Amino acid sequence: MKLTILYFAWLRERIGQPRETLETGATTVADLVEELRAREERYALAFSDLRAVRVALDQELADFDAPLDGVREVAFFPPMTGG
Amino acid sequence: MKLTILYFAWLRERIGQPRETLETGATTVADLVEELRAREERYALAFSDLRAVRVALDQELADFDAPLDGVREVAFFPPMTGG
Amino acid sequence: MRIRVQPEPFDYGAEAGAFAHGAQGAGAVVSFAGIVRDRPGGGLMRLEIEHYPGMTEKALAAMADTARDRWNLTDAMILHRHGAMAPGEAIMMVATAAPHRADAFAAAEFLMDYLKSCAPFWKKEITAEGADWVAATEADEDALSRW
Amino acid sequence: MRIRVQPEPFDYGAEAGAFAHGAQGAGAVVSFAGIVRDRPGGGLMRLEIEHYPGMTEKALAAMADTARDRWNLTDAMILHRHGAMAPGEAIMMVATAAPHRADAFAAAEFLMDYLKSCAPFWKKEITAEGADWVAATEADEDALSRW
Repeated sequence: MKLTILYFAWLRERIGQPRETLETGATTVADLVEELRAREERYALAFSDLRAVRVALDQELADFDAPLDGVREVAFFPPMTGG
Repeated sequence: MKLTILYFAWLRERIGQPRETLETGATTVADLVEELRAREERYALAFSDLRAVRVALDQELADFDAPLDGVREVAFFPPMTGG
Repeated sequence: MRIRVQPEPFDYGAEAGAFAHGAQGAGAVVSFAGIVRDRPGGGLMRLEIEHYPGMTEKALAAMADTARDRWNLTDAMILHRHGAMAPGEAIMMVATAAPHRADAFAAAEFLMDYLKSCAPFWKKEITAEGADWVAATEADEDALSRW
Repeated sequence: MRIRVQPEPFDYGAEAGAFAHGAQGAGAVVSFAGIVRDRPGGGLMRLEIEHYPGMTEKALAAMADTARDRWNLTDAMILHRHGAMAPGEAIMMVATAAPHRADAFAAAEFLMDYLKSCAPFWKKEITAEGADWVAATEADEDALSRW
């Protein structure tokens, strides 16, 4: 499965890029996070405290146990601070 | 005691004048209302249901049992409908 | 803090913009406008508002003072018209400015609730059939109990 | 219903005025503006807002739809900037129009609470010392529980 992964705000800065594409067999968001963490230190750091991370699947807010079936775009970002 | 009495909205219309001055011995608003009611039919009609009448003494909202000591201006009007 | 009572129409956008522009140190500005609405069945020709000169300004200033005591506001304004106005025209507005939005919203709602029931204005609706004084609603008087 | 997301500054007064003017059948219009505030100790040079193009517009439209389902509104608008802005500039606004004021106020507060915690915007404060991402507050996330 090929995913586009987006990062925003300090997650983008820690990981050092705004987006990437990834070929993965992960079945849930949590699996995907484990896979990313294992790749490089910058990912492990960015995802060190998941309470400070939010996720959207195809531009809808989701939970970490949500399945990735049919998903094309995953976005990770900190809690939102608009308004 | 000489009072200026003001009427607003439908109280003004029923009584037929916006203001009058009155020499009275009434000691409370309720006494004053009794005195007015006894004067003429138009006053009796205007003050027939006191639940629909509000009163201000010297431009501050007051109750019907408020004393008139030192008061110079009494205003009668229906519940307010601004905004 | 600004209180204005006037017969002239006013421009809600211009007033709200000037208020926000002058709100030093505010992070949140809330503005409210009351607009003359037609009657449910239509036919409103105009609205006429009577008021009690002297008491009106005092009552509005007292409300604004209470709002500034109860919430952390940097500014507040109340503007209310009297006299004749047409459907679609603005009757009145309030605006509040605060460091945080919760204060600005609460104070604006408080001002509106008090203004509805405690400021000496009376509305009369003029239609082709005649003129009717608008009745106060229980909901408006009940709204005060929440503050 | 209007949703706008843009980097350009906007004129709160002009937007609020145009919204109120176009609000057919409304008796109540509530407008809210969020303004860039300096930091408590001063020194804010500018605020930068990052957002998630595509998701932002969807999230705002979904909130406005929910507000129109829950309250009796005649219209609603949300306008939010992204990019760089200076202290004193307007960051965003919401406006609601309704036959009655309670609906207009509740919907505007609902939109603000949801916008704060559920629309993908992130604020960064730039001072002479550097840049800090603004932390979300618990109060903001807690505010959602009242709806």
